[in-house]
Amino acid sequence: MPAFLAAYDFLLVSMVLAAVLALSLYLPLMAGQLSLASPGFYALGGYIAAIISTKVFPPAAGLYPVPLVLLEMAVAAVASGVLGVIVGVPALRLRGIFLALATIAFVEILRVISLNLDVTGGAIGIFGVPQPFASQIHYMSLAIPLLVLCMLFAARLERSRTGRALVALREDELAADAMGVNPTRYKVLAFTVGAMIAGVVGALSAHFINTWNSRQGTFDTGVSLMAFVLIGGSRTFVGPVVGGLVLTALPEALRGIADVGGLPGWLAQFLRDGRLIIFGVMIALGTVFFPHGLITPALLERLGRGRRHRVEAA
Amino acid sequence: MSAGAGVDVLGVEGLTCSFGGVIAVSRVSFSVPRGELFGLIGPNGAGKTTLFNLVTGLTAPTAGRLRYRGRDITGLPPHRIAALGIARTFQNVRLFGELSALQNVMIARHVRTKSGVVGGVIGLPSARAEERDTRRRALALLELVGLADRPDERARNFAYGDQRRLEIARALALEPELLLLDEPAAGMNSGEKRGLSELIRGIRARLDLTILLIEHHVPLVMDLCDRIAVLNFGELIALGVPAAVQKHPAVIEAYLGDEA
Amino acid sequence: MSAGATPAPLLALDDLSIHYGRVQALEHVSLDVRAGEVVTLIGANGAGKSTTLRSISRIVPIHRGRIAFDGRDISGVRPSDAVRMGIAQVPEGRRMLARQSVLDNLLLGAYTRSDSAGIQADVERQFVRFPRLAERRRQLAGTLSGGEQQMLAIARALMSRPRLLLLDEPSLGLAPLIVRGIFDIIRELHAAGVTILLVEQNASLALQIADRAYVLEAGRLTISGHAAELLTDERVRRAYLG
Amino acid sequence: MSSSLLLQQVLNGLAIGSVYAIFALGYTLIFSILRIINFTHGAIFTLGAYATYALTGARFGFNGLLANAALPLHLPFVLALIGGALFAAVSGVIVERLAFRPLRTRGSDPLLTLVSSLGVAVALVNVIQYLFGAEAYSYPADPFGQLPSAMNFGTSTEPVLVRTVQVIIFGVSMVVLALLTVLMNATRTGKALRAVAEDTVTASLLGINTDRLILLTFVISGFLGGVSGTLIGLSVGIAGPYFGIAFGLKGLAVIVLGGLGDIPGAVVGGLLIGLAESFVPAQYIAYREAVPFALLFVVLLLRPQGLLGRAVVQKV
Amino acid sequence: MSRRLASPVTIVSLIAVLCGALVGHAADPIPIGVSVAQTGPVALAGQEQVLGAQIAEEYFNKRGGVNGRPFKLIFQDAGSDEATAINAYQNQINVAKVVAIIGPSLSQQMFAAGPFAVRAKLPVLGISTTAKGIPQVGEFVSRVSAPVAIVAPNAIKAAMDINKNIKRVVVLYAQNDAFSKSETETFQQAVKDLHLELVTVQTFQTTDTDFTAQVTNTLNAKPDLVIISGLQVDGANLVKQLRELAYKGLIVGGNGLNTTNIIPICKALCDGILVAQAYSPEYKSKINDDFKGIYKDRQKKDPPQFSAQAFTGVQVFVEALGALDKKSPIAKMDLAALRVELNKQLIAGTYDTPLGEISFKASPGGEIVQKQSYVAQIKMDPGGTSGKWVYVK
Repeated sequence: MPAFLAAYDFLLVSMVLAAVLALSLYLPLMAGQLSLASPGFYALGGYIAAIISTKVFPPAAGLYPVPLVLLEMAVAAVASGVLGVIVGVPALRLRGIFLALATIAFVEILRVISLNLDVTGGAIGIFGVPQPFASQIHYMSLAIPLLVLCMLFAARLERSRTGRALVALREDELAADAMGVNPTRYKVLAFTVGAMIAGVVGALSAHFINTWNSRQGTFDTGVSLMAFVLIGGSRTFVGPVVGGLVLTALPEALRGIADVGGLPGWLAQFLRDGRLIIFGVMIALGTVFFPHGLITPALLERLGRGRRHRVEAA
Repeated sequence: MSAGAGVDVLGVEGLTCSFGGVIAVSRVSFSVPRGELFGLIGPNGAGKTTLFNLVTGLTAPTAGRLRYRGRDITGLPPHRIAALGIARTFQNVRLFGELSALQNVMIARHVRTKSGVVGGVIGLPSARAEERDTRRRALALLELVGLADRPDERARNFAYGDQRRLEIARALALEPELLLLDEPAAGMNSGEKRGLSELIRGIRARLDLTILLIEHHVPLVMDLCDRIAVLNFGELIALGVPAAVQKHPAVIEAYLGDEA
Repeated sequence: MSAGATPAPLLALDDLSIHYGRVQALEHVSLDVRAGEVVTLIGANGAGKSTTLRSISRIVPIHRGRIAFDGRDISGVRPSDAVRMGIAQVPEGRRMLARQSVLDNLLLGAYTRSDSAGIQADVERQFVRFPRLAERRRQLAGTLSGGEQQMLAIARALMSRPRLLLLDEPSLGLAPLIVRGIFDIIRELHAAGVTILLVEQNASLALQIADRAYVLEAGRLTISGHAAELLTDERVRRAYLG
Repeated sequence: MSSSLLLQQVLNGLAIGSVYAIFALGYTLIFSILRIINFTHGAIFTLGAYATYALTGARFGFNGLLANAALPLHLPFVLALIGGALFAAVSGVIVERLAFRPLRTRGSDPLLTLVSSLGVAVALVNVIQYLFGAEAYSYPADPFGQLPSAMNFGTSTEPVLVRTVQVIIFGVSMVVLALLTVLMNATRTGKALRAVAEDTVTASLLGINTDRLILLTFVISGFLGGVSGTLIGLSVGIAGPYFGIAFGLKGLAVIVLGGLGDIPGAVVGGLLIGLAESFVPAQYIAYREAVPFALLFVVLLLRPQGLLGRAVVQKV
Repeated sequence: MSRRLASPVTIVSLIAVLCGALVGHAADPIPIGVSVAQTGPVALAGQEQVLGAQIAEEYFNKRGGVNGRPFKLIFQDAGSDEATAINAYQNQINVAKVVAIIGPSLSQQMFAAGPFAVRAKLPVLGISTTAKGIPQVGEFVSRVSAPVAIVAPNAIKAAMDINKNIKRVVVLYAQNDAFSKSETETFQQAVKDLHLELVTVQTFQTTDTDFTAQVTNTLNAKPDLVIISGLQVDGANLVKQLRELAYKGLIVGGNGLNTTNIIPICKALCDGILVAQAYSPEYKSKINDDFKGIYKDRQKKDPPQFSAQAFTGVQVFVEALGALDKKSPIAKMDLAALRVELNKQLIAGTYDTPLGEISFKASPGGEIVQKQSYVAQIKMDPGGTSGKWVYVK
């Protein structure tokens, strides 16, 4: 598969990062909160990494040290977490579409700020972000553990006291409140953890795409993430992961199909130029034919029937 | 069922609540001593559920005070009130429909457990032990209400009557001292209703509970309750033992219609 | 109210079953209402009374059985067509269009009709029947008192000139005096020949006004018969009359 | 600040705001009935502008499947505008059938409808690009040829100029608002629409065919989208397939500010945001773009029902 | 297909498709990649670039291609965002196995995708990437799009020649556009260097359509000269609104306004804009006349700068390949060596293009050295539907 890896290393890593980012949106949604704030924290994390790696530890010859990348990711997590609490406490009093709108506003405000600050480089952004790896595929050594960690986190969370509290809020906030779950506390918690994940992905992404600017992490990103989660399935953490992987690959897959020989010229041309038409239509169809997303808890139950019982009985 | 040191479990003092000019509960006062099974009846729309919402903090009163074991709980948020030991069921059944019966009950152990995000996710020994304990207690409660055979069934798939019993199990998971039941017999057939009466009597005795009960099914209330309060148009129009209340002219007028 | 030789009832539910998700709301319910009758459906909260009415108005899907109106199977029609065919419902909780005026609520009641002169005349007729509404014709429906809202709900339903009127808990949350007024109106409608299916928690009131009654318990019909007989039926008395 | 400058800024604000308002009217109409945000509105708006362009008989550009194509007719501008709006209305119907109704009949999560409408919006924008390319177009001839390009609301020594086309847009948005108000409040259909908006079940019980009225809502919203697309296209040219999408985000701020689903609110929200933008001091102009969203954030926190909206009481 | 199977099948088929994409191409013509924005908001520029490149493909292949061997352009949409540009690059490099890439359209995209070319060691040529720092991305990244450093002051000087009394200057720029942001810095520096008074700087967004606030602020500052750095549609609308609201003074437009695409927007009001040009249709040379001729034939108007730059990009690679082939036959080189040698040859050469004579700096490698720079003034026809860029200096 070396040729495949060479051609699609970037795409594969993007898919993994998209899956992680989708989880950042999924976490607040676990508590029933549709927040489109993730792109804002993603942007923040990216700027933090870009600034640290180009200005604080200016690149020397050779590869950029991986421990510094990890440091940046940690800083991004902390900064996003703090900002998450600051934004989350007032914003999470809002419900439903109003929360989504407030978080869209938050992302837009961040974007305008980043256009105007010197340190973020305005529209040009920050470029020449140094590379910690010789090849793109090596980003997997950070991206995969990150995804696994986040998935493990989500999986364990779903079966813990905290996770139950979040899901209870999603199912019926009022009843959960009456059963002793503090809604504000758990909503802010989920929002903040989501923010931290988004920040970490942003930090890694700044290296991964070599540059960072105000076009990263905008409303459009939020829309994509929402599609990842809802098309993938919003009732289990596996859904957003699959949604992120599949929907990130989809436009490129259409490009790939066009390159496969043997197609009539007009069709190949349409697959290339019209791939976003197909993408849009597939998203719309996805909502109709997979109203609960591609991956549902019921599907997982069927796939893993029995195993779960044994584990739980232990 | 001793009255204890004389401190009532619940004290309602001049409680008033209005929504946009409509008075739902008007200057209602009563107190419930420890261990009592206290019935609340009245026509639909009389303010019974609003009273429950006030006691559990879901609705803020316009005036008046609420005391729980002598402590002023007026204005506390619902989760704080729940943590103090007041649990409830809902008139329209508000289970977490997509979750299993077991999970529904386990959620209500929230205030009696304490493992945090990190402990739960990493699986610290203390958290694991707590999780096992939560599961064990939840299963025991399902057993108590007679649903132990289907712990993994999704709540919304249960029959109406079973959903009501599941809701009771969930409320009990909170280990409440005061239990508020809002029309627990609604949607049940006569057999189920009899079973429910037994259940309510049983849990009161076994768990040393004080119970506030809203119920439409008059025979059930008369049969079960120590005392009954009658609400009409938000006002408390009668309060006393079942036999007395049943004969109260205002009650007959308001609740049973102009039969006379 | 002699049924005489009238063969087909105006409304017939035949082995009707309805479930919400996997929860059964109605099981094998069969009942009928003949033209000119007042039939009441009594039972505890959650017994499935409202579901029955909602199924007749076609706003909940049916999973088994059929509904015939005037001999025609209406199981598959839209709610708006049910109204057009002559089924009007006064829903539980009155469901005012709170942000529209009393007059507009009435006019919307006649939405299926296009005879503007007739509609106008009917509006005036309702105002005669309910003078309180006439005084408040420009007021927003949301600002009316509970009793006035119930009157408006009934008047609104009558505006479609229904052949069958479904009344869901008309006494809900109303003072006894007002309930008495509402039931007087139901009696008047009955006298005027309107066919009525009445769902009521206040069993004794309902039984006093109805010709026949059905008792619904946990989604199943348990007792049926002439209202006067049920009023003295020991089982009914114990269960619903206290 | 001189009084003429103040007047200028107020008029600027109203001018910008009326563009937002006219965009938002069709947007908020759908929300008022269905309680969902229709992200296809921007794309329908764009379609309307393109359709009008085509109906005037103008030629498309060098790119896309229909490069250099033109319709064999030359409608006068006003007719083309109506035709374009009708085309947009039909598009609205198709969108409702494909993206909204299937989900509604299944009783799907409203969020899903949001995603579905986003998918359709992406597809529509790219269809436009696929057919007509990405270039900017503008209508061949000014439809109000003899009018000056700007009107003076000040004195000859201290002119306060407003672009004529913006005065027209302001006028049209007021007329549209008035017509919508009449439609919603004084006609049988409007009352039925309001009934559907307030309570779909009750509306059905009154014999209102709710599906048909929802379709009608899409027709009206699409028509309004088409009219506003053409008018704004007249003001600033049709800036390519993303023309309408660019208004979408700000449109959101507008309709929330006015109270989601509140029709006069959309106009008030639009004008307010326009005014707020125009009063940003010259030296802070770089932050102007953030103003609507800062306003949105603050309003949401203080008054989530919007400035004109009513609070919704939640029933326990 | 059952619901249960649907999603696994979807995933498997996606993977199959990705693998299928690897079926190699072993075409005889020399593949040169063109990855510009064919979708997304930047497609307006991208489609002009595609046109220019296609003209070049036909034109040079008709003249024998690379010493008799034809070349072909492989188009892979770079979209309007960074990730798509990188994906397009990866496809060009690894699947289409091109010798060199032209594009992407945006500077930000080049910052993202350029390093991939550097790592893969193949030459890439920016054709519309004007932000500062592009050649610094790395050894294999060059550009034919001039970073306006020379052009900008010239345009201001041209304005000062027309109106000797210019003192007060207002600068406006699109703050969310990298090109405009870079350009305005040059303009602002030039204004200071020429001892003019910069009275206010106003910003807007490329997505803006209403500029009345900026126009009011501009008019309040009572300028003698207004300098605009923006893209086509926003720039043209700004000009239009300035004029409609009675701004009478001179306007200098940046390179973004150097396209006939502004004419449908500002129409007669475009008249008199001084444009700093990296390309002028008026430039007299054989190659430009040829290019302009073909373009006009097809599109009935003068070629825009983006098309000319794309044409130039293709030309530079073709000529460099030809020169390299003469030194050592490229048919005998393996792809990796060819790419490296091509880059060396590219930087070493001098090219007579529609943009004028260009060559590349050795340091930073790949920065364009453009002999000609142009300042033109737009002269609109009386009808206001077409106009000409009249060469000023």
